[in-house]
Amino acid sequence: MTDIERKFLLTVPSSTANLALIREFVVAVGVQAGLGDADVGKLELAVDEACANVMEHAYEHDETKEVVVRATFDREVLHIIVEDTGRGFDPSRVPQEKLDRLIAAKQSGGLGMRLIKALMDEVRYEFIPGQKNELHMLKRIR
Amino acid sequence: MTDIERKFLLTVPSSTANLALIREFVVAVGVQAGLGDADVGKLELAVDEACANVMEHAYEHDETKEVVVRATFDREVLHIIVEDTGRGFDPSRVPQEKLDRLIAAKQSGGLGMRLIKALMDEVRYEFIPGQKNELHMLKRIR
Amino acid sequence: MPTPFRIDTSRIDDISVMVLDGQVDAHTAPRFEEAIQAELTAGHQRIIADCAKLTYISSAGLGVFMSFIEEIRESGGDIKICSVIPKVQATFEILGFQDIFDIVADVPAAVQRFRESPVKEA
Amino acid sequence: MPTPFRIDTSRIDDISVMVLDGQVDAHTAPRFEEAIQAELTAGHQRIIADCAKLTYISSAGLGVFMSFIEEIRESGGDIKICSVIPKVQATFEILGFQDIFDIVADVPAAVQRFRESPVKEA
Ligand SMILES: Nc1ncnc2c1ncn2[C@@H]1O[C@H](COP(=O)(O)OP(=O)(O)O)[C@@H](O)[C@H]1O
Ligand SMILES: Nc1ncnc2c1ncn2[C@@H]1O[C@H](COP(=O)(O)OP(=O)(O)O)[C@@H](O)[C@H]1O
Repeated sequence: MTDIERKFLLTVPSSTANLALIREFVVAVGVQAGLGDADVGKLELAVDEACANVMEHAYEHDETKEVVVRATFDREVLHIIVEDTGRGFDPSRVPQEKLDRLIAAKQSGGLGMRLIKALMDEVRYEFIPGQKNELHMLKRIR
Repeated sequence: MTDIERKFLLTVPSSTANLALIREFVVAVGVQAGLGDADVGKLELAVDEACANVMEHAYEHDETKEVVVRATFDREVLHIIVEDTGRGFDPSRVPQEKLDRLIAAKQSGGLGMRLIKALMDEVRYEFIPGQKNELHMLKRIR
Repeated sequence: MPTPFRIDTSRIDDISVMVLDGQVDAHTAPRFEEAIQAELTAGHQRIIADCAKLTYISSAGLGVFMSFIEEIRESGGDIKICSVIPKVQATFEILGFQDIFDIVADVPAAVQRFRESPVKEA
Repeated sequence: MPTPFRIDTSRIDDISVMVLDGQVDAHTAPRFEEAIQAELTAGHQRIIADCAKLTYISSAGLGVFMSFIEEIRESGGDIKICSVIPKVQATFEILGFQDIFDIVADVPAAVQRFRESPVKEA
């Protein structure tokens, strides 16, 4: 592998039917980037969670909208951006309840953002009002 | 499925290592479009051939270049466009030798374009000099 | 392709054994939810989730386990999870599922667990 | 993922049996080509391509069969193709492969064919 940056892009309609394809896409990119099996699995789950959130929360299952996943890597780091043009949100205000509290409150949600943070090495959300929102996720290679 | 057009886009570096991902992409789109197994197989092969040609002939294995595959479908038709920004070519000048002639001439090439035409319902090549080249392929659904 | 997923439910005595086959994501989790709901509606509160063929689970699937567990335990039943492949186990562990759920080696162990401790002890 | 593909070559008497496993596309065809070349270099002109596990082939792989067949037949050998799955068979048929190549049911049939007609008759 040379030091040139590799770029991949996938755009699909905002339907959960496309999550399997999104996972195949990031797995293919992760393997090519040189991630080990465990890290490929983490990447797969984090990107799935990010895209499922866009479909559910940003677009509220409006299948005419599009989910955009960008991936670039060089020797050192794999960078994923999940883009949406929905209403945006403030991730710092998403409560991080403990599992037993969630269960007691009969809430099943709130796991996605927690997983993403636990799975990736860096996570950053850019909210560009009226334009687009980007969830940036980094995974270091080795 | 509603009558709204569904749009999918995949961009990958021009490396044959990405052909497997391209095939997974078109297979996923074909299944969602409602194609039967045999037609999904035809689509998979036609798009693989088109992209392999771009990698080999348009970009001569320059992995810094990008191959773009666009797919849209409605109820009736699946439309695939494979884009490159390479030198372009005149498909009418690609000789269509019979298999035994090719073998006698010790040529293994020239099969890709023939397969694409046999596999898809309509094939059209747009050469836009200095800008981009597009191979349009149509598959009717049922 | 739409996510490949199927559930087959069978019974060992009064225990429902649900074989999860394929991937549970936001697309297929509703089918998993319906399958558990169907067991509860039929009065079956003892459920084994056989995960030997479960190759992937996202938070949508984890949320299904979580949303039912209280109700099931309150009525004296439980969900025992078994035969988890390492990849899925890794996901369970990130969220601390092993503190909440009884996760055991295989179906016989899960049956045994129902005999010995019907509800997971804290 | 890079295309999954492997070849295992074994021998039945003087016949090389090449098991093609996975997908042959422009990425993996060079490995297929090298494997055939290695047999020829070692003096083995009788080759069975066992396609039972070949799930996909594109023109790059078809071209490998075509580029060697003349040379092999001129030296008294042949490539017999066997155990082709319907999807791959469909690709062969579009190009008329069955007119050029001996395509038979399975490895025993391919061995038998080498005994009866070492080179395909026109
Ligand atoms: N892309 C997004 N656009 C808008 N809101 C979002 C987005 N992603 C997450 N959120 C908000 O953050 C909350 C927490 O998300 P998450 O942790 O994934 O749990 P869940 O999706 O199960 O609610 C969501 O309920 C939603 O309000
Ligand atoms: N995207 C492309 N850009 C430039 N030339 C192309 C392209 N696709 C095909 N060609 C030309 O058409 C010829 C025939 O292509 P094809 O039938 O696929 O056979 P092969 O690729 O084996 O030569 C190629 O050799 C090449 O000269």
